Amino acid sequence: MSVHDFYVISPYLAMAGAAVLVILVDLFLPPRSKGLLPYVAFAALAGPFVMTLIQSYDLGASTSLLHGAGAFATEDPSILLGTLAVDRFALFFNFLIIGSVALVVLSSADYVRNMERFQGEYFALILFAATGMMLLAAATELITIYVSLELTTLPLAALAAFLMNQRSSEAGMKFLIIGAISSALMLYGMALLFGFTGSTQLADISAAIGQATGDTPFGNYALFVGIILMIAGFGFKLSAAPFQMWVPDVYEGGPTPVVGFLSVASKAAAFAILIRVFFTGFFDVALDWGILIAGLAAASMVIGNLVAISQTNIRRLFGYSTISHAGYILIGVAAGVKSGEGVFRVPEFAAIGPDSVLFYLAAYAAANLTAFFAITIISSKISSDQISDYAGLSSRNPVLAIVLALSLLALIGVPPTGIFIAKLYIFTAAVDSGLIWLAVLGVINSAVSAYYYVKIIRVMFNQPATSEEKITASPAPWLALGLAGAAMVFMGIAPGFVMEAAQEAVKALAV
Amino acid sequence: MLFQDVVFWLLTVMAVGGALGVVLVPDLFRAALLLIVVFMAVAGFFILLSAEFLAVVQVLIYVGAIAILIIFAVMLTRDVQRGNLPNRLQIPAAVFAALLLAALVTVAVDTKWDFLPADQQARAELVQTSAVTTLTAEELTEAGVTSPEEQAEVRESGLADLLISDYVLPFEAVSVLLLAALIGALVLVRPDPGTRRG
Amino acid sequence: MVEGYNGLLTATVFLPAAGALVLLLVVKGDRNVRNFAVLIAFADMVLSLVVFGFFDRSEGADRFQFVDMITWIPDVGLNADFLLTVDGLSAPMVALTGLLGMCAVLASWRIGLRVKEYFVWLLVLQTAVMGVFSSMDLLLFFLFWELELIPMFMLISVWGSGRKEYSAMKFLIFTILGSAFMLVAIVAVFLTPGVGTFNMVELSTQATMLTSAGLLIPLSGLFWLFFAGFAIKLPVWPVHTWLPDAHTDAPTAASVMLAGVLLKMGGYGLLRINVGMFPSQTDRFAWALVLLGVVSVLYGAVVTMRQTDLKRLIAYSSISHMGLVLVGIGSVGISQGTLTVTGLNGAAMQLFTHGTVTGLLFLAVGLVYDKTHTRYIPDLGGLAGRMPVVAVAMLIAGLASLGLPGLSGFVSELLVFLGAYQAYDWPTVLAVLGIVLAAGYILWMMERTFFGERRETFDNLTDASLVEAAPLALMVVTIIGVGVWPTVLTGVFESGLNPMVDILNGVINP
Amino acid sequence: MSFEAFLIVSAVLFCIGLYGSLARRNVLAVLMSIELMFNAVNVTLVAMAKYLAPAALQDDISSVLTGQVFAIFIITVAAAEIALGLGIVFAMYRTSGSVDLTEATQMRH
Amino acid sequence: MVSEAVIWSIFLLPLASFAFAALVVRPFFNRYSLISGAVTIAALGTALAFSIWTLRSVILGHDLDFEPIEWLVVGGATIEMGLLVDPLTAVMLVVVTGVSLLVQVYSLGYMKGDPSFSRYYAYMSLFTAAMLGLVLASNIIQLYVFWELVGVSSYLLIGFWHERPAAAAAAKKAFIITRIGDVGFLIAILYLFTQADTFAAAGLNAFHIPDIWAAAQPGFAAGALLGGAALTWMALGIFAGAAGKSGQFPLHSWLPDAMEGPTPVSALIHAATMVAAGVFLVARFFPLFQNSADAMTVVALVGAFTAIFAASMGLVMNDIKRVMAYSTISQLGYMMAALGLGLYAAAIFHLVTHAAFKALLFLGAGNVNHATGTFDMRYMGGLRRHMPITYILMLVAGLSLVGIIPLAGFWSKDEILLGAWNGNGLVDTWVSRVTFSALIAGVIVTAFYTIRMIILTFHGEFRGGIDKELEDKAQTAPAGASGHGGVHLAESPWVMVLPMVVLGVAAVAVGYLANPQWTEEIGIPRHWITGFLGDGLQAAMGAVGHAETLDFSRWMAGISTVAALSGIGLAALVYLRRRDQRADPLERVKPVHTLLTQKYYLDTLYEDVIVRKGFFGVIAGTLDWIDRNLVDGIVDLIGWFFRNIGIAIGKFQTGQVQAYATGIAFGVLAIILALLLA
Repeated sequence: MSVHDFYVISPYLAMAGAAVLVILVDLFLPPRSKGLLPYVAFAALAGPFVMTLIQSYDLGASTSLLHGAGAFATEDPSILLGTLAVDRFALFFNFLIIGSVALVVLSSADYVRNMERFQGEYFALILFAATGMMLLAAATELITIYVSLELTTLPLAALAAFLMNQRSSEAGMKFLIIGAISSALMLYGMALLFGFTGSTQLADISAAIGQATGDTPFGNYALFVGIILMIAGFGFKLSAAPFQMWVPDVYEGGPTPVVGFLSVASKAAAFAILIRVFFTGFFDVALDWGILIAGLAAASMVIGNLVAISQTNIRRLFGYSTISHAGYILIGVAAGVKSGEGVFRVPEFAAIGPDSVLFYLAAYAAANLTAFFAITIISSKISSDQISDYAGLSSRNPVLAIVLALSLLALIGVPPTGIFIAKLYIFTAAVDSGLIWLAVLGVINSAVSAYYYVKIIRVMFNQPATSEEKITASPAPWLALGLAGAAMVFMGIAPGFVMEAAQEAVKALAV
Repeated sequence: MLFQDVVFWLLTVMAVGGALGVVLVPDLFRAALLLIVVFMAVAGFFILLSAEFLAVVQVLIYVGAIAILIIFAVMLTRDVQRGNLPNRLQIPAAVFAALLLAALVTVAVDTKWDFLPADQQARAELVQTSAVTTLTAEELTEAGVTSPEEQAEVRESGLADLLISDYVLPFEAVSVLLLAALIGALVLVRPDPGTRRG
Repeated sequence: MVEGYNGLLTATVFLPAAGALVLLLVVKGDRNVRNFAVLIAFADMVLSLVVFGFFDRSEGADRFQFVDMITWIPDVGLNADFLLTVDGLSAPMVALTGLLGMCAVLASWRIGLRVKEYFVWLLVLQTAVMGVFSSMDLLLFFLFWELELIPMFMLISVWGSGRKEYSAMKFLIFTILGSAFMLVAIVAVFLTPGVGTFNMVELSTQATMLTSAGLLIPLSGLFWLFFAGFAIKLPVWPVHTWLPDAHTDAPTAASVMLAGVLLKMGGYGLLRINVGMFPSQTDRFAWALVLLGVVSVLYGAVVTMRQTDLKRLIAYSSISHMGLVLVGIGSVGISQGTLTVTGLNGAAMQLFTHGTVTGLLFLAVGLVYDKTHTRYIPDLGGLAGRMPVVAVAMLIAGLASLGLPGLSGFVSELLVFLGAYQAYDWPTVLAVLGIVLAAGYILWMMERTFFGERRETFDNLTDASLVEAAPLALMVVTIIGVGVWPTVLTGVFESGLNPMVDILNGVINP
Repeated sequence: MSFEAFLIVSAVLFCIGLYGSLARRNVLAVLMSIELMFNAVNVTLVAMAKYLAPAALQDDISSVLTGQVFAIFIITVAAAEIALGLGIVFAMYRTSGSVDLTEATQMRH
Repeated sequence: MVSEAVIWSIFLLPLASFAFAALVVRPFFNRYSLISGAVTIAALGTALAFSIWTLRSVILGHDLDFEPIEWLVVGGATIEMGLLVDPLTAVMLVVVTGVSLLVQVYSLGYMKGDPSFSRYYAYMSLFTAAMLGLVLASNIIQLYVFWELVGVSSYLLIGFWHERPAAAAAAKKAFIITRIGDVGFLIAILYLFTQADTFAAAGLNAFHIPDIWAAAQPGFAAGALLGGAALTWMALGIFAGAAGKSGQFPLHSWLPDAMEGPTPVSALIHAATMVAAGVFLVARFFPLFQNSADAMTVVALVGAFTAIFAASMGLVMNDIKRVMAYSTISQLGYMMAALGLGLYAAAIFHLVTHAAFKALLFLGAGNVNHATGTFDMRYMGGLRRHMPITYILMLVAGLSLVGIIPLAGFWSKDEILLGAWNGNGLVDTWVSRVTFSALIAGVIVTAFYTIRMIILTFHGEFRGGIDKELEDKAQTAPAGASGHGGVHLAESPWVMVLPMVVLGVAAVAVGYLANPQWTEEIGIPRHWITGFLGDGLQAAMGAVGHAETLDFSRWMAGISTVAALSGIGLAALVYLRRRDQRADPLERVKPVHTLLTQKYYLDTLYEDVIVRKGFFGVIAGTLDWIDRNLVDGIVDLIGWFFRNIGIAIGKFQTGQVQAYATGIAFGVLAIILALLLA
């Protein structure tokens, strides 16, 4: 590996290094000052962040930092070629993931205080998972994809089971087993793909798929089954129907900040790899999987929203809500494919689809994290997740109540919040690609979703408080809450910045 | 080729039989032992497929580590007497598995695979039985690898080289993964029940 | 075509929101909160009246005035502007919002529960409505449109009465569903080849931008999608059922705003978007609008007859009166001859007058409820002797709503009928029957509530205090003023509607 | 002993593993079944490496090893997975006193 | 030559006094409420003077058309407010202001001490102002505006004692029923606007009344813009409005109930303002009617039928004011019939005379009530000894109503009968024949109920008044009685008597404006008023020269006199010689009597059957049910449906992890299958 290669993977190394660092610090910190750990972790994130910043600066006009053979006569080609792409797409997600990790770490400050031991491990695991997610967003080779996928799944499973109580370990177990089974399916799919195309690199794969011309869907049985099995694997991470059933349980059982992290960062990474693989790898058969994705989107929205209506546990409710949001985002993915004119109906790439997906992910991250941070603060005080116990929150801590209400409204898609623009953007994309039925279904679903989100607001503001005890928190969670909320509103009022970033990122896919 | 065929079928019987045993026998302990049989069979397959190195790894890691771990776990959780009972999902599980099998077999049979050209067989053989570095030029020439640069290429290529060259990134990633998994497991088997909050 | 930054509208729209923020963070103590809210509302009323008063209604003046324009979302696939401006159609609406906002705040004097929060929501609501009436960018328009939901939801579900939560949720779901359809339409309009803008000024001044070539959704589809959103708000039979519940269970001020301005958003949208941007479709489907309008008029009026709850009665009467708006818009379906602005102007006038009239009705009813603690008509009676001021206000409002000349209601109804009769004579005749029914239920209500023998329990009721009488007076003056000198409004409306009518005439007889 | 034969055998193994992971109560049995599935995938990969022509055959002979590399990674990850899995099983056993999946249904609907 | 400002002020003065009374006196100086009375009377006095001035300058033939003011210009609609001063207007002005003034003076005494004295005068001024505006209007919409204002002020006045349920109900009834008629009027206006373009093409304004006249004339330069069926329907629409206000047959039932208002109000309504408005409206648009024989026929027949029909009900009423009310309806029937037969001038003339004696009658009734505290004639009797002046005045008025030569009523009614007999080719002869016979019959009935009323009230001996009535029907509140409870048999104070005297003079003298043979001595030409009005009509129709007037026919005079006398004789026979003072001899003819007392069961039909049961019960009930259960129910159902779908899906979430895995496997297979089949 040349120095250049180390520079290329430096954000990921830095992230992993941060994890190790936290553990080491944890070893030497005296028990009473364990409270510093979240701040250490937060500080350690400076490493990956700075490296990503530098890279995005260096990237300049070129599409990827990796030098192909003969890129520069002077340097020998990078040995990372084929396994990794350091382009705007990857960097967009690096920023997104690092940002959410930072907030999650901050928000956990109070939360971990109630654990006697292993606070260091808690943060380390989060950072490891983040490493996996960043890699996932950048990976361009099946083995790398698989490994980084597992690198995100396993630490999260450990974190889900972290609380060592019945629900938590049950959640971890469910996450692990479903993860294992779906990754086994995905592996078989990858194997078939590899067998047919003779390579594990997306570039070669897409080249090989170009030749596949049969009358079966995707032109070939191996591709057909292989791609669908891979969708199953990704679908687990996307929490899209019909691979979504684990979601509510894990959300209900796992530690709240972890669940927030899971619902935002891991979903983002999953969408990153989905877009990367399907748009750069499988684009020649896009017309076949496009409609399939559309179907998944519809199913996810409907199931998520309808079941959420009758939920009484707020985290479980968010589990279903995240399913429905996966549905909305999938609309954008499906909208990335336009069926071109002509006899052969070759697919056309509609950049607005992925654009909207990336913007939505950012907006969703902000809104959902805000909600989860608020829930974290609340649940660590009232130690309950029953919506009915949120009664009278507006009197117990008005600001908190208002922020939570805002984030709920944001999740409905009420202006002026990021998701309003994002939804508009995604439905625009859908209509643009002729998926009007999907857009209509989407808007109707968001109308329905208003019902259960507003139900929570109603409980918080209308019903009398059960206890007068004020709800308080230390600065760190407040900071996290404030930052996330600010981002949420900012993207609604001035979405231009993030939108442009997203568009730049999607340009890098260069389909 | 007769001998190999016989071995193949033998292994097949071992593998499938063992696998069925794993998922069917009521006694969890026996199931675990049968699992080892399957692992061995798979190792046998690897040898048949001229992947001796993998076979070794298989035996070491799976039989030596994983299976033993599982057996310990079986002991520790003391659930042996409860055994390995089926749940209510048998029928759907069987149906779905059967359907998937049908699909996969169709794939295996109906796909037009792009086979390795005959003239390359020998070289591939050499490279895969990753003992290439020790071979002499004569042996290589016998195997049809005549030109020196070809010989050099074949000599250099080996699993280990790949792992630190083309696949260095997943290699590093997997090391991180192992570390993470280690830490996770460590945390989870910790003695104190920790906090009860959810 | 429209640019510059005047700033007046920005102030008018965002003053209440800013006030709400200050209220939330700074002001302490219920008394101060009230006074501050009144101050803000008054200032905003003045601003809105300035907008209306200084609107240049002379010949050849710009159609759109007081432009506040800056780029909001830069040109990245979804370019939108922050564009506030008023034309003849929206200026009176802004004024109306200012007036009713003031009344609503004054009418909330007796609120004792969570005062600060209450006024915050009320002021935010006013910003939202102001924004709807003065934003000329579809995206911004939609933004304000949605923004109005939550304050109203909270007002109903916290400070309401009866099945308040059910009603609030019903209101919310209905409106969101409607705006969902609208959103799709907006997107489709934006994506139409050759459009690529949310700018309503361009869209409505060059309505030919939307020709059926290369549309993602056929024009008729767009028309009906928009219509769905506005019809629910207006509301039109049969999607009216949220309205009686919401009006009945809302607190007085909320009812005033709801009936006074929120319903108007629907009519305004119909005029601004359906008529303004889809002239051909409006012409094509005018008959359907008239049909729905007539049904709403008669159905609403007849059902009103059966109501025994004062607020519910007024609510149903609103359905009937909003039906007239549709009938007025339907006057564009004129088959021969050239369309005149009469009917549309009537519709616009009806929006304004109904706003004031119903506002006044709800104010009066609110007072009755405050004093007697009942809205059940059979329990009331003979109040006129004890509370003459309220009675007079109620009577004037009632007479106005049954279209008595000299009061604002007459002008709008007359114009609607004049315009609509040319296009659809028999339906219009049916609609005219609606005013007889109106006389029926209004007078019946007056008789049972204020006349006849008085129960002993009401013998020591007190009449409206000064604070309570102030909004009544404000509304009464408006009603009589508009009724006696309607040109003050019609002139302005005409300046906004004439361009639309010109385009329409181009469509009707090419 | 053709390529398809290997593929079919591995498919059979895979599906048996799937069945087991769906139909067994004991979480350890499920883990074992999952291992079966991974092994099946490995067999497939290695068979492909042996019989099928890699895309980059001409310019890089070592690409015939890709399948084996893949298999190695799978084996390693599987090891990590099982380790963590057992950890979770212990946690679960400690908190609920059972490794029966049909009893681990605290959270539902 | 009278100036525009003066004419405007005829209308504006009462309006101002209304504003003053309502906005200044009532809220702030209610203690000195007498001010408002004074102000009103002053205003009306001035208005009367101005009206007479106007009349004079009309007679002198000054050119009195003024530029109208633009009130509202929207698109094609140009709505103006202007003055239309022709003989009809002039005459009406005098009548309205005159009668109103006298009534106001009378009210000073009658309403003395009423707590809402100034409110009363405010309403009265508004009422008069509205009527004057109506008379002066030169634009049909302007006319409609004041038309409605008349309606609403009558609503206010009828319901003046609003704490009385009966009063409130009557007010509501009056307003709604007249409103029903107004729909016709409004539709006529709407139709006019559809013709706006053609009007404009001919240089006319579709709302300007003279333009409408012109447009309806066959001889019009641009050809008749209005004609044929359209014209007929328009005329009928206008007539519907008129029928509502003037209580013509199907829409008459509100008028008797309107007695719930204070008596002077009734006097004003019945004599000069409200009900006169209907006749005035038809007269105003007479040029239209004249060009549609069908419309004329309808008007004539409705009028004739109403005349006899209402009179018949007048026979049996016990409430003195109700008797007068029905007599009003029937007299209005005479006028309508006259108009229908084309006897424009005669109709107006009768309107004038009727205004005089009917006002007088009502004021007399007011006096009687003042004395006895009741309106029920069964508790009166023998009052002529106690209140002779009232007796005489009422006798004069009554005979004038009956049409006894030489009183005013005779001359006007005679004109009508004569015209009806002759007919004038505007309608088929059978129509005029039918009408004539109805009217003659009407004369007899009129004579009968008038004399019955006089006798029951003033002859025989006193039957106890309100006190007796109360103990008879032992109820707490005096139903239908004014606030003047208690019996004190005496003549009313001079404020009340004086106006009556004036009216009495009028009731005798007004007739001499018309066609008695021996009037040269007085210096008034024969047929002066009819000629005057007729010329006005001629001018309106764009024709020149004088309208020919009917010659006085002794035969006709004789016939009508005979009819009247026979009625009188019959009544005297029956009522002077009855044994039981209490019983009404007519009750012997039981079925007829009940039918009449039940008003032919029309009120029952309207209120109970049609409105309550039919409309409110069935139609409104059904719709309301639909709204509650269907429209609303569906909405709730949808919500319920989705919630349960969600719960159903949730049931799959058994919590067992392998179920989820199965879900995944199922998903994969389902997708494969779907794509294979697709």
